[in-house]
Amino acid sequence: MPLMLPLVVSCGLFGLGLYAVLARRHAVMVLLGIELMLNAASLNLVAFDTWWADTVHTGQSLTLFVIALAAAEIGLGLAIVLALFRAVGNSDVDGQEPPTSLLAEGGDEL
Amino acid sequence: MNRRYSASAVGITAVMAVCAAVVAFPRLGDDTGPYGLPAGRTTTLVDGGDLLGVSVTFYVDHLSAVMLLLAATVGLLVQVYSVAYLAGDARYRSYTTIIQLFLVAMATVVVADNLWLLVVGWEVMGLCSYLLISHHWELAPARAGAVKAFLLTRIGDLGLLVAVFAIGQTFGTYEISEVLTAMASPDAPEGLTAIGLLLVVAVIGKSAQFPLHTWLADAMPGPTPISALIHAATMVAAGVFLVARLYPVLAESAVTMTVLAVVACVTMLLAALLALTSGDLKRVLAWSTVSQLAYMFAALSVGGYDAGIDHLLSHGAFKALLFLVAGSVAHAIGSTALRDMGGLRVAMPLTFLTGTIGFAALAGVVPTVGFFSKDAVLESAWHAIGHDAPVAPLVAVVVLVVGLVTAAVTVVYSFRAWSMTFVGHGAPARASVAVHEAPPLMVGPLVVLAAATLLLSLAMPFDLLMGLVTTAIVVAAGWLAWRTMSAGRDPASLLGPAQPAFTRELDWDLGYAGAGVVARRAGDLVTATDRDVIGFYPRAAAATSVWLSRVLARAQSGNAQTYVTVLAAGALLTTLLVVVR
Amino acid sequence: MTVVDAIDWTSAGVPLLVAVGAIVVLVVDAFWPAGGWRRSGTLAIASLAAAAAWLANGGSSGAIVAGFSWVILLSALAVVLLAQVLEDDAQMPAGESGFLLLSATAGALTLAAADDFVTLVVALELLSLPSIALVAMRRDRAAAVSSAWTFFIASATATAITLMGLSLLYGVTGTLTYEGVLVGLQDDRVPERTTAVVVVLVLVGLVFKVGAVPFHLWIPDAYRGASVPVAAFLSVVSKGGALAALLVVLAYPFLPLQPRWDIFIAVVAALSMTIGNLGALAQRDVVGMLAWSSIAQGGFVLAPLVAVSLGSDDILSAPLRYLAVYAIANLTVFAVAAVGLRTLGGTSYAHYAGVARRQPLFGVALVMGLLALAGFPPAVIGLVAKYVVLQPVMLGGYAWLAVVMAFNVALGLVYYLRLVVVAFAPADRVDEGAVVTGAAVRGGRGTTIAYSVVAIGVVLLLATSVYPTLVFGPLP
Amino acid sequence: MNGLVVALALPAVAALLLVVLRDMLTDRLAAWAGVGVSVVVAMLLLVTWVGGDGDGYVAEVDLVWVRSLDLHLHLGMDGISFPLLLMTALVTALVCWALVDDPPRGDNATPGLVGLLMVVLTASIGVFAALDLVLFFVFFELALIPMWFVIARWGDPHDPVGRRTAATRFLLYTVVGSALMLVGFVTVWALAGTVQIPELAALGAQLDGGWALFAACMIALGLAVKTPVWPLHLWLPDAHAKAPTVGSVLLAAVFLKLGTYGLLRVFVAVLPGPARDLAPWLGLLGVVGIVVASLACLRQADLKRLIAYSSVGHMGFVVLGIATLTEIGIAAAVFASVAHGVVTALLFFNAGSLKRRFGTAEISVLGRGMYARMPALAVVLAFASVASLGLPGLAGFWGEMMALRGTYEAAAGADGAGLGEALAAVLLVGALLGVLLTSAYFLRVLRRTLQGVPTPHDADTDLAGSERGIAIVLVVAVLVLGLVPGLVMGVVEPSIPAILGGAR
Repeated sequence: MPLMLPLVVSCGLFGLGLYAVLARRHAVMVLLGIELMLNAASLNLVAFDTWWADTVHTGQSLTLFVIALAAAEIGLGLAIVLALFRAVGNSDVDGQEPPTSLLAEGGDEL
Repeated sequence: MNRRYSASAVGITAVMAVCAAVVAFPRLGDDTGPYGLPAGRTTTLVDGGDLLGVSVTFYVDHLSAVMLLLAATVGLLVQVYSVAYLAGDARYRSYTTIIQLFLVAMATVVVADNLWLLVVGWEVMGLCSYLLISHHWELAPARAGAVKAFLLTRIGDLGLLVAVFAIGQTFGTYEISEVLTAMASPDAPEGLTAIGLLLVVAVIGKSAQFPLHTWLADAMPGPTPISALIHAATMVAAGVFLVARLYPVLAESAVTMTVLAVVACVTMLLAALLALTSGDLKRVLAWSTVSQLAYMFAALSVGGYDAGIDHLLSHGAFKALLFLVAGSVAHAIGSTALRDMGGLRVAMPLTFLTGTIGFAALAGVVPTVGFFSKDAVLESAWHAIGHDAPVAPLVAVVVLVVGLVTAAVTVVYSFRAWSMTFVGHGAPARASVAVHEAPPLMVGPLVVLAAATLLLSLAMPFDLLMGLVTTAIVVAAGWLAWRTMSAGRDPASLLGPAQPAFTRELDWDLGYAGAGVVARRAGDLVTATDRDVIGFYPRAAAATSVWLSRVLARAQSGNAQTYVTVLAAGALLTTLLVVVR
Repeated sequence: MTVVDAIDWTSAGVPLLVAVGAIVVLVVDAFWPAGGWRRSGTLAIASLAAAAAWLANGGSSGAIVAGFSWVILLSALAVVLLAQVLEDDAQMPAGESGFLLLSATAGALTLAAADDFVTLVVALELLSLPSIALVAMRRDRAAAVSSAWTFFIASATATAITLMGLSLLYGVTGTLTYEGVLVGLQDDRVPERTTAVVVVLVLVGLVFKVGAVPFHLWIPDAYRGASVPVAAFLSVVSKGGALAALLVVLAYPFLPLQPRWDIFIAVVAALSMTIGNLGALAQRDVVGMLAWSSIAQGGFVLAPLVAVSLGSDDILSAPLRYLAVYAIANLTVFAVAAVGLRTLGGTSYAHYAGVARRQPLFGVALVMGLLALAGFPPAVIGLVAKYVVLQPVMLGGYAWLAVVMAFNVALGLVYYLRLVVVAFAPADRVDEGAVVTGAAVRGGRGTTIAYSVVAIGVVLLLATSVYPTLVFGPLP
Repeated sequence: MNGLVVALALPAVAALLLVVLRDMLTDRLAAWAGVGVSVVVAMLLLVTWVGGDGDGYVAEVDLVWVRSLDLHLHLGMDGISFPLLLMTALVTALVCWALVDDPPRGDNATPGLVGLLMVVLTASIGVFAALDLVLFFVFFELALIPMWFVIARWGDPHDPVGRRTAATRFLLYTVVGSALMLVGFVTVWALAGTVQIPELAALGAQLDGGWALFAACMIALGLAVKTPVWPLHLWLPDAHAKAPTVGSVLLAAVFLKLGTYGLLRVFVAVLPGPARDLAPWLGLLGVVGIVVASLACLRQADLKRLIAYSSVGHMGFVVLGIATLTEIGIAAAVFASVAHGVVTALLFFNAGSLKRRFGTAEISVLGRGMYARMPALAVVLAFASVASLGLPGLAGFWGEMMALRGTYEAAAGADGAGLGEALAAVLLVGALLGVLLTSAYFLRVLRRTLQGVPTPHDADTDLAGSERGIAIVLVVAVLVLGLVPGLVMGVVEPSIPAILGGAR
């Protein structure tokens, strides 16, 4: 299999994931986007591992780590989404915090 | 109150005068002329190091001695005179103190060997002049005159400053005696025109020569004894002294001497004409001082070193006398305007007598000292034609002609002032209180100075031919003035249509006023620039920072996706940065 | 064939001890939940102390890494002490907090000690995820969760970008050990521009943790959402770990590409200090100000990295030296904020008006801490630190960056000094009505312990200001 | 025990004690303590100087401060710094003395204020004595924040916003400048590998080329803000006008000298090559400053602002002197710095006395005829003005004269001068115009305030107490400097080669 194929797919996955993170309003979709980006990296790693015929299989081992990390990330992410849901009542991710004025009143000493 | 101070003031001045006399008399014989090796005595008190070149060293010769004696005598007489003149003045104490400071400064100038010491004395004199002119600081003319005097003389002083730099650079020393020695040696430096011209600038300021001549007349609101001391006998004559002191340096360059001669000629005649048209006795005297100082410069410029010094001495005596006379008159009638005077000869006989001697000397009437010294000046111009003089013969001719014309004008204005003051009848009739003779403490100095005006003649040279010429001029001009006066016309009207212009003193002050306006406008411009141009940048920077700060705070919307967008865009852009590099 | 090198226990010992401590704290808390902050704190301190002892006995792969480890350990210790203040208002659960703190610390230590990109990624996540959880755990503020969400998404994206970069790096070099990458990058088979892009992608995750512009937007929200000791942790420990990794990565595997990435670091540094300072200008809240200030300080600490290729020890240790000073100063000010939140009732400037008059220690702490951050005498140590980071920049010839730094020193002074001025406002200038006294309580023992952090910070700042060798001497 | 180190540490310790013990001290006691410390410092400096062997640096100490960075606690004084050191200590003593009768607002505020002043004293001594660039910088910055507090807290009581703005403007200008200066210092380090000033001066001629020029520009910028050189002077009028009397005096007498001293010690001595390249610009800006400042003075309505602007002009002469790079020019810089310190201190004390009485220093409010209303005050003001306008025989003259002479020598083509002949001639004329304008605006002030028909005012009280004593001390100092310039020159002259050594 030519190297180009997994690379192109990985690029597509990453782009898709980034799009989801940036544009989707629903928290779960955002988490999915993150997952996609991580998997794009994993795909690359595996592909390069094969291409290099890496005897120590660095790519594969890192992929394993990435899978574990992704799980941890999603776990944490879902927990936060849950807490958010409890606090605000929906899982739309924008406008969670009303933009507060950070400029307190008071005399400007300097 | 004042009596206690006055005793000590006069006492201290007397002690100073005695000291001056002790220093001066032994050196009167050191008269080696301008070009000789310095014959005076040099004394070093403090040596200030090589780099700065300031040391306290004294150089006393004939010239210094003459000046010292003049200053000490007039100073002492003025102090005595002031006891009566300023009796009851609240500021008598500071007045006498400043006079003493002035005398010290004047003495410093004339005995200094180190040029920096001379500069110190020179400018302290200017300060004293400023302070004394503004003695009556409640009066606007006194304040204005003082400022004007200080600023115009300061222009000259800057010339002196640079001249001293140049001397130091050229001669490698700041000691006058060493400069003179260098000039007397065969390998004297050449190309001293710049130094000479700078020195001319210095004396133009200090001695109120054209074009900086107007300050002296405006200095007249000061107390009259001060006018006698500072603005007639001593400080203004310091310019003449400086030229005489550094004579070889100036005389090395014909250009310098020609410039000096031209300045002197212009000033001489101009000031005489201004004196003719002035309506104020003190202003007449002030202009005449300017005119007479120009005589001295004229003499020096054509090589008449001794004539210049002699005229300085004689002028010091008779002009001090005239100013004190004017003070006596002013003290009696409370005004110095000529139209307020007239007929004072009866009420103030002694003042009249001494005043007459003084005016006669000013006009150059035989046998007053003024006759002899002015003749000497004119004779030196005559002598310079065709002989080895520092200036071209043509210049000497001009000096001679202008000198003779000015002599005639001098006679006319002297006669005019004298007769408007003492002859006829006016002041006693108009005065609200009885006019009577001045107190003895004022009359005393008048008598002493009048005697000096007559007796100094004995020390003066005499040239018969020039004496006859000038006497003829005196007679003719006197007759003309007398005819005009007895016809009931002001001799000033002899100027014809030019008279109003001279009465306005040729509007010369407009120039200074214009300079002042320009400076103030420039000041406004600078202030505005500081505020709106230079100040704009820091203000704009601060405002921009604050604005950006608010924008940044507002950008913290709390929206995670906005943040990630920025993050991704940032990653992209920074990556591009690396690629483009 | 051995595919796995023997584990380097000397280096691994330090983070391992901390990680073990984390688990012990969690387990103990799970079974005997009554212990509270005092016990979790004690356990945490014990594990940090054990790690420190290991480190003192040579448990490190190199001097620079050891230096970073010391800074991280001691800062974590300070944060643990500081966290005792939370006991008094029960903002966070004690056991979980202790566990997360120690986990993240272990992550930071691993990050510093890693010599392999795989380790680096794992360490990065070990640092990030507990940090996010710590931010989210604050109970008394709804904003905590939403700021944790922001932090999470940004962090996950940054990690993903880094991972993507790593995968490409792997593709370019065929290995992910530092040594292998160094060799691989010296090879010019792949166009330099391409490898440069890969390198920058890898760096994004680390620069994100340092909190540099344009990867900084989470910081103000996270700091303000989290409880103050957590913010202190983020600003020092987390930043320190990332900086250590960044330094090692730039100076070792990525060194061949220095002519490429230097502009990235320089621009990021310049932007960070400028935007961080500008953002801080408008703040009227201690934590908000410190958040932006930490962005700016991130810029200062990144700046010397541009010249690591010059290779001298002084240059390599410049970021470490700056970080150490920054840690002391920043923790002192954060300690004031943490205690102040409790005893003054809030962290806005209004709470601090004239505080120096009432609590001189706060006054001194703010003067020394803030001015050390600003780089001004009497906190001479801060000034020397600025000198330290300027040195490599000028040696590398980055004059424009040095000038930007100079302007930012001036800009920073404005807002640092503003708080000093507020604290020293004379009695007649403090409008009593405007001062928010709030819940001005004398805190309990937890507060007292946190207070001791302030005192220690002040002593350290004063001592090092008089004799900076105290801090620069032990560091490489 | 090294006298210089003691003189440096003593005020710092005093500051600490004053702040710690502030509740136990009365206002008067604190003020007298400040006077005492400053006088002791002055004595120590004098004794140390006299006891020095006159070779190289007196009381030189060189201790390692930060080993890993090769920073040293390197102190020492020579003929350039000693006059400034002594002047600083004396002026600080006078400033504290002024507080005896004129305590700052607020309850028992004097200990705090004197404490800040002591910090400033330490900092100034440190700057003048430092022989390590970083140490120089540390002390250079140390004085800033105390000064900010002095201005912002105890400044003009009628304008709380204005005084804080002025203080901040002062701080920011200086800080931007000094931060750039630090960049310059680091560049010097990067080029030479050391920050010890004597070592740098020894290899000064080797520091040349683009990077050295960059370093010189940065350093000059920082020092030019402090000096101040036009057009970086804008902080000065506000800061001086809004500061309390003690602040104005210290700013004018001491702070500005930090800049001029730095120009000598760091700019000219360490980077002679680039200094030569930049000298024409420096000279030009100096003269522009002279003229512009005196023009601005003609239009000032506030006495303190006027004096502040006049400082810009006087510092222009100092800068001009330095820019000539002639021996006489360097001497001019030192002498004019000292003289300006004394004369302007007197002027500011006087303006402060007036402001204390009238609540403002607006010339129109002060009224006229002060000679009659407050004779002693008026005479002192007149004396100070005359000294400031450069009357020969008073302190102000010699510095100006030497600066002009240096310019003249450059115009006459002296060897090694920093200015071209034509430029020097133009600058000379400009500077002379400035001298004339200086006279004009001071006479304007005297005419407006001291002279004229007296306008009596309830606040008319003549100099009394410490005001009188301060005036006497300063008048004597002005006279001594003016009449015996050799006193200072004898100290300065042997050290000039240390400054110009590299440049020749």
